[in-house]
Amino acid sequence: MKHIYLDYNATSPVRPEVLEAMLPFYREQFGNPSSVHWAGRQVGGALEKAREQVAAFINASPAEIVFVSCGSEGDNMAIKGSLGALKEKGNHIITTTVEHPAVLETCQALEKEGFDVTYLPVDKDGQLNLDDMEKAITEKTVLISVMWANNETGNIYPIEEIGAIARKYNIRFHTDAVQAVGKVPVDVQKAKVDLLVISGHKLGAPKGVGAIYVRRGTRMTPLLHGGHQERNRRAGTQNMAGIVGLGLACEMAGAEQESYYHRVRALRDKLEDGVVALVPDIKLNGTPNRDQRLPNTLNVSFAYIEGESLLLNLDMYGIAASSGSACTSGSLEPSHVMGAMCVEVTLAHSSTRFSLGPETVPAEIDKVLEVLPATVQRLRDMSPLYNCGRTSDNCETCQTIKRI
Amino acid sequence: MKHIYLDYNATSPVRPEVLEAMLPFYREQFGNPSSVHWAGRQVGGALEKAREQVAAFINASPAEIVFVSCGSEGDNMAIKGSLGALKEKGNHIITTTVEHPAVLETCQALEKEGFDVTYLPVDKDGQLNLDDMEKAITEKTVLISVMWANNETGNIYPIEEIGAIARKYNIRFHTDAVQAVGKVPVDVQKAKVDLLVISGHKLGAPKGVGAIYVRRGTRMTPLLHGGHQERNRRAGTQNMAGIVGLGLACEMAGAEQESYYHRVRALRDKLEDGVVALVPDIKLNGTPNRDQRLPNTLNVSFAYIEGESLLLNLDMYGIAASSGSACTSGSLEPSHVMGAMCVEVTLAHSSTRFSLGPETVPAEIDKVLEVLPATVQRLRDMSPLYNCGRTSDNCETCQTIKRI
Amino acid sequence: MYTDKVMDHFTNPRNVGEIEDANGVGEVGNASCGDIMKIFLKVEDNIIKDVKFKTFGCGAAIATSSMVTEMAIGKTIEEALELSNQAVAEALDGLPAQKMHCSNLAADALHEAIKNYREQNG
Amino acid sequence: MYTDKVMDHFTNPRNVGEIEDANGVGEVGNASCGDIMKIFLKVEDNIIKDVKFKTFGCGAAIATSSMVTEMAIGKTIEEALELSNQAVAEALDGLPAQKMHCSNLAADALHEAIKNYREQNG
Ligand SMILES: Cc1ncc(COP(=O)(O)O)c(C=O)c1O
Ligand SMILES: Cc1ncc(COP(=O)(O)O)c(C=O)c1O
Repeated sequence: MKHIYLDYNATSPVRPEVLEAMLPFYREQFGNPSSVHWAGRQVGGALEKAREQVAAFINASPAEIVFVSCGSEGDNMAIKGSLGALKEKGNHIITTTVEHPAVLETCQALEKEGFDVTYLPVDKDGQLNLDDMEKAITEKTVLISVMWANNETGNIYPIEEIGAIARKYNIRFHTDAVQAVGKVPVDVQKAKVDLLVISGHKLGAPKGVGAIYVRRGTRMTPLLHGGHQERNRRAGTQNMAGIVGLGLACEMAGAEQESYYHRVRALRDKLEDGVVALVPDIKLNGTPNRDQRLPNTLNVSFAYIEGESLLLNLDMYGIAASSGSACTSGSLEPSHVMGAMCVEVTLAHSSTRFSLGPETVPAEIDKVLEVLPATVQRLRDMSPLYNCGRTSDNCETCQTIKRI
Repeated sequence: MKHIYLDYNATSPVRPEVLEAMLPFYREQFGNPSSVHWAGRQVGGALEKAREQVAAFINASPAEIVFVSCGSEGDNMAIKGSLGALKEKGNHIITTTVEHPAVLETCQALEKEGFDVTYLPVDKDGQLNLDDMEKAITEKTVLISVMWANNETGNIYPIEEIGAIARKYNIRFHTDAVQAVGKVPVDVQKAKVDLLVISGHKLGAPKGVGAIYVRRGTRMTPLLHGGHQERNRRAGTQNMAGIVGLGLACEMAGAEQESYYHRVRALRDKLEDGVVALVPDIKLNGTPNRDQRLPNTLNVSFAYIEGESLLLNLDMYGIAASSGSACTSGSLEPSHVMGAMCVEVTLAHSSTRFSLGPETVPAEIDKVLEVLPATVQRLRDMSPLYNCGRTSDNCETCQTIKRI
Repeated sequence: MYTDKVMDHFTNPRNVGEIEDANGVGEVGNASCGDIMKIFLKVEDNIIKDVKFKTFGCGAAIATSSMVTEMAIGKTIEEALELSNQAVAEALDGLPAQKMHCSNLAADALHEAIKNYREQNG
Repeated sequence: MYTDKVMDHFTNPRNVGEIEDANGVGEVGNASCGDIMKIFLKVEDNIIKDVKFKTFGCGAAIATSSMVTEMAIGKTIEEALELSNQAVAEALDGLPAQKMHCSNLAADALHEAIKNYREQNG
């Protein structure tokens, strides 16, 4: 059976060129870049080259790039490091209800330590109201953290406008750009962000490496204390192969960004149009305005059926997608993003994300559209909720699936 | 010129078998282990197999192993996570003056937050006095953190005895075993440790992966908040290739540990004897009892000359070693370990570490012994301190190079 | 994640559907947990002659529903009341730990249906 | 890390040693910083006829010492006093940032030696 991978927002294969570039750093050039001898010198240049590649990709300078181990570490570092350094100034963070757990759980942990957090709501399409944001700002606000694009819905947030608000009030601005980079243009100057996080494995570099952009002059307490690596910003021997891979992946993603956008968007639109046409009783999750969504992401709920069983059925055809169902979330609750959008609870359990990638081809989309309608129908025929006139739970109940 | 790598305590090449085992996880088996579909299921087994391999290596159970990104992260997590979870119980940590910066700087950061830290002194050979440790224990002591073996001197600390003291007073015990694993037997049950940290790149796995053993029932606050990976202990998509590599490296190191010990110790002893015989005016750093030192480590100071220039001279012969000199430390001070042992300051600047590895061969040791005496002499002839009757700075001055 | 038996029952669930003239119906679970199981019984002479199910839920929910119908058919209602969620999970060669709690409710649904039968047929 | 010029002066330092009948000697640095540079001068008719050095220190310290001796020879003491640490670093095609502070003291040592010469021969 042919595999059809439509879960690029979860992770992506390493690009062949990237793997090629990484290989020498495991054995021939295995040195520690902190060493003064040949083994260290052999790799120092590669480390700095990767830093330049990442910097160029997001319009930063190399000295503003710190390599970390993953997107989650970057988000933790951005938030805890900022709050630690800005303690004297204030203790209030503004973020949103739809952030990745790496941001949300970090904020919740900080609340336990006495920090104040405002979680901005979103509307039913998952969009923010920037007036809410401005109103939430107080004298104590030291950090605004809003993701560039949402991993579940693909919604793209108005980062430039938020950056302008943050500047206006002189508040530090962090954005989790893990899902945005490579898919839409990302420019830290235009967006006026102070901290921006990327993760290697979402853009063709390996798992276990990421980077954080730290605008010059942005004081941070370290998340990892120890050695002097990364200009004292992040201790730990650098993951040379991963870093070299991330550098090249950024360079390639930058060069291909426009062609990627058009190619993958055409495929996603074809899938979206097909699903809407072929499957009744569905709900699109996220903004209907496709220009405001990542070009590769489609999130749709299939009424009356549960997400995991749909995924497993698709999996039997080799189709890999993901779900907001509690059964796949690792927690006991369905997706907090669906909750924040006040998606009715059974629909939240059935929310299904298809996320396309650079290796996706039209025949794969055709296959999904061939298989999906009957699969959904088969599960509906098995469902006690289908065709029984039962009304769905109202939005009161749906509150229970919100985490915040 | 042939390269002679004698800096295995800094980092080591990835073992060929380990690299081989890692490769499939970059492209063919690139899935995210949290995914329910084929791409996720393909890798879930490998993740758990690696966990078993690491666990078996240190006599733990798989559920007690948490994968992290490096030794530094493990140390930060062990200490901050313990102090966070045990806040109600107390605020006092006992550690030593010779820990790795990942422990020392973490403790110093915690001091700023109001925690109390006792840094136990060492004697001139770098050894601890366990009476001091027992005396330092107070009602408020919640954590003892002592490294299993020191990265600079190779001194092995009496972990089993410290474990017994910690148990007696019901205090949690963390050990940084980054330099110990693979070189000497490490058994978490015998040693009665609660937390133990290892780093992949010191034992033939790649940079960018490590593990922490967390004894069952040990409460910890997370260092990285976010997703549900690693049973909620460490957020972030797992570095599959790195983890698979770490698992195999542990298995291999476990199987070869005894033969490794004898082989590398014979070579180190040959080097040590040779240096003592051939170079006058030297000082061995660390315990003279070779049984209490890692089998692969020799740290020696060459009076009157500075470490970096010696390293660079050795480097011209392809010999890679490392130094406690300020010039190579990334900070402006010479090694804090030399300072803690009250090594006279110029000797601290000249301390030179040779650390051997599994790929070291006798001819390489011969070559070092051939080159070293003349190289040292050449630098001495250039030194204003040599043959001038100048007395060295006394131990009052040497205090200034201690960080604590 | 799932055993072969679970996947077999999930992909080819036995006894899916409703019984028009059921004389016992039971339902457990709720939508917020993501699992609803509904069991239909046809009891004659104290023996379960027919049993069907409808389930909204994950793979484990569907597989346990299917398995419980197979295990119940032909049993007396007293025997069927002995059937536990644990026994269903074992018959499927086990379930992942996190599924034991939420999705392993099929025996409960069966018991609810029997209760309903008894109420109706006092 | 180091430029080719630094490595050249480090591996083949010029004018290493002492001058027996030096008429100016200067020393800067101290052991705790890891750098000590000592410069010996032979000044005749206000011209630096010979200059030698001894240095305890890192690669940069040795290379700057060597370079400063080359730059000083033949200069008048006034010219030599114009020589700056910066000029020495530039003559070596630059030094790593972290070395500029501690290890780039050779011109200072030269100036100390000149001062000493002037005191002796005031
Ligand atoms: C004793 C000790 N602890 C911790 C570390 C840190 O390990 P890593 O570089 O993997 O963060 C090292 C290595 O430098 C070490 O030698
Ligand atoms: C928006 C967003 N932020 C952060 C992360 C965390 O990235 P990582 O898995 O590399 O820690 C992810 C990926 O899961 C993500 O989608």
